[in-house]
Amino acid sequence: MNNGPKSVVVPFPKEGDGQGLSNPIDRMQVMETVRMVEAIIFASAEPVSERQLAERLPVGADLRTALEELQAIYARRGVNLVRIADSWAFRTAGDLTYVMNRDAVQQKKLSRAALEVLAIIAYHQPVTRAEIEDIRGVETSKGTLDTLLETEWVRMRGRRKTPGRPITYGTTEKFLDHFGLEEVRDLPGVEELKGAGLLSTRMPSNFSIPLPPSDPDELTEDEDPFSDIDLEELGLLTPRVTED
Amino acid sequence: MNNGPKSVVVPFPKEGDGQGLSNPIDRMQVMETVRMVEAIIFASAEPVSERQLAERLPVGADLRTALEELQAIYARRGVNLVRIADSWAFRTAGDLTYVMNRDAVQQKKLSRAALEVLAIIAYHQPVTRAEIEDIRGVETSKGTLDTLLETEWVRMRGRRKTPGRPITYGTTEKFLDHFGLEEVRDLPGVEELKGAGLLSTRMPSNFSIPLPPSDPDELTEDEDPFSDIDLEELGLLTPRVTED
Amino acid sequence: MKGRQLAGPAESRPTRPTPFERLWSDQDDSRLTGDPSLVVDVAGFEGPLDLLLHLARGQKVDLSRISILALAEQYLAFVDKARALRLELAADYLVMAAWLAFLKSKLLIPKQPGDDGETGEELAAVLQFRLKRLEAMREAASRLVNRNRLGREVFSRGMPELVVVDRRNTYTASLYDLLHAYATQRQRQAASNVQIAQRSVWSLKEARDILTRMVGEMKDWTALDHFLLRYLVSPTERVSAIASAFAASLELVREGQIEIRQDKPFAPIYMRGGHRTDREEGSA
Repeated sequence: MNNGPKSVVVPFPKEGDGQGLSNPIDRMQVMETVRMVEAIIFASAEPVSERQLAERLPVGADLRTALEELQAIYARRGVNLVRIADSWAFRTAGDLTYVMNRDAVQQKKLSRAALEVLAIIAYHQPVTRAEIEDIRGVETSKGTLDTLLETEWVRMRGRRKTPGRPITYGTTEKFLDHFGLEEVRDLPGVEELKGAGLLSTRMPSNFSIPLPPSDPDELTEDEDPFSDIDLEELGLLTPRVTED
Repeated sequence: MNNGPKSVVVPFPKEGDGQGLSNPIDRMQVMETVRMVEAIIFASAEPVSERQLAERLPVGADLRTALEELQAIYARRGVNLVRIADSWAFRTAGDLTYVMNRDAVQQKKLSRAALEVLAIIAYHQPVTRAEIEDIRGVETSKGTLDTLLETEWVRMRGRRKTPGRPITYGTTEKFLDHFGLEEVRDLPGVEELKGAGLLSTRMPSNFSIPLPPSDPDELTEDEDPFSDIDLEELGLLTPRVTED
Repeated sequence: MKGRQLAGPAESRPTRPTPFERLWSDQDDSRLTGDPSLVVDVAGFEGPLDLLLHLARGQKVDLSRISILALAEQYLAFVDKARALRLELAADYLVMAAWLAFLKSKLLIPKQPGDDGETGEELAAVLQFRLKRLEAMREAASRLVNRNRLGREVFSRGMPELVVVDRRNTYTASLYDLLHAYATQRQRQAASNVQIAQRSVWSLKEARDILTRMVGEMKDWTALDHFLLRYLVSPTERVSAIASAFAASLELVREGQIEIRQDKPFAPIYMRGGHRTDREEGSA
């Protein structure tokens, strides 16, 4: 998303001059569609889907052009037109936070665990609960997924087509809206993480194997040599038959 | 306020040109104030008074000029800035209300009882009213079932082949559509409900939930299809269009 | 991200003081002191991997250059200390201890001829991968919450004039609402005969989960029960644990998730992950 540079004022664009529509009648029609789209989206606090918009416009109206036009008009304004998946909404500009924070409503704070699970679901979706647990190395406590489902940032997407058909989780449009993302692909750093193989369930074959220490036979400071008992306990000697 | 004649398009004003501010620095400051005022009014849950606006703006900001400018910018738009007594708010342009009012339906939330019954129908279908009551332990009002039928998420399937031939209920395609399910079997099972924290992990061992049928459209062995007389009595046939 | 106010493995009871606090130096917020005797507050961790990640950061090098062996030993030392203090560690921590003990043995013993399994280095790489992945997710989470968020930094229309709705849906309800309603009422009805779960035996499911988690990591024959028993089970639970683990392993074999092997009656049972490639039977 483009939050715009802080406090730099750029003159508002001159509303679609030179958009290549030389015919003044066409131009007027586009501008009238722009007004309608503007009115509908502005009236709603929730994002309005393109399908809903199309249903409300006169037959033959060019929704796509109108949306582009409108987004350009509002690009440097105090209010911006943002896309959220297939929907559109007006949101206050990101650089005006300091005048706006008085409006901030106290929100339920997510626990560290819930946040971590949310990130895993967002970056790895569709993801099963078992996969989440594998990544975190710990059982997901009761209530964590529950809380996320309740925020409606996370939803059950469907079932994985593997034995047992486990349920898969993913994020919602509300998630995108809340975090100011157009789509899941815009998650911060997602490309780098994918490139580094860190979004896969199994270790990718090209993942670098650590270099052995320079002298592997030398014990480090915090190591003690093994005693025979250690070796036995570690199962390095064949297990004893008699138990203690 | 000037709403202009219906459907006549007038080009948007060129945003405060010739307002007598020749100094570009002043001009930039005014435009930044305009952005702030725009965002504050947009986000406010009620009309914002000039005093409230002044309080939130940086010291020295020229509120009056900013408001005039903003009003001019929005004068011919799909949304107008209007003054109500001493306060300011955005409103849909008067000539566009027809776009808005068309099928502006009041969206209703399902009651808890309705949700409970709907959930039971989804999991236990085909299920009769008596069976629903047995599971819930409370009587289900006629109104609740009527509401569910009105949502078109629930339908009457047929009649159970038992004394009294009670009506069986099931879910519809629209149900799947609304809740983002591919099939009824995608509803989570006991373990998955537990995993998501929706069900206590300490349920009695004999606790189970049914696996919904793979093809909910097909009648089960103990169901009869509706007869013509049934259909008529249940009002499922709209005033008889004598066919055959 | 802000401090770790939540209890780790048992986060459902965040406020209850846990016995782990005895491992906790009362110095302020830092959970790990410079003291090599390892003073850690487990209650602040989200499981063993999180603890490992924290220990790894203590080595003050990039994760790709970390000494996995030193890390394993630090962890095992911690577990031993907890056990010496007779503290109850959650099963997850013990499973990790068992696995690290196994890893340590692989790293220290030169590869035997005929051992076609992974080398200690390969296993270490797996652990490293998991640590990196967890760290990446943690960073992603913090980048996510630090974005401009709706209702905090960015706002929607405060005075909406209408709800644009689908003509087709006059009613709203989410899948969550639906499932919540279902689970709540079924639970209410079942409430009369809820039993308190007993933890003195390993359930089949528990054993299964633990085995899946461990075996998933290794591809060569391993006498896992040896490590499991050492770290996971008190003498009184031994029989039950062996029985459950064995039953669970049979189930996993049937599903093709693992393979098991026993050379002669009463000999140790070896297991390995079942997603076999073109590998032949091991000739140990």
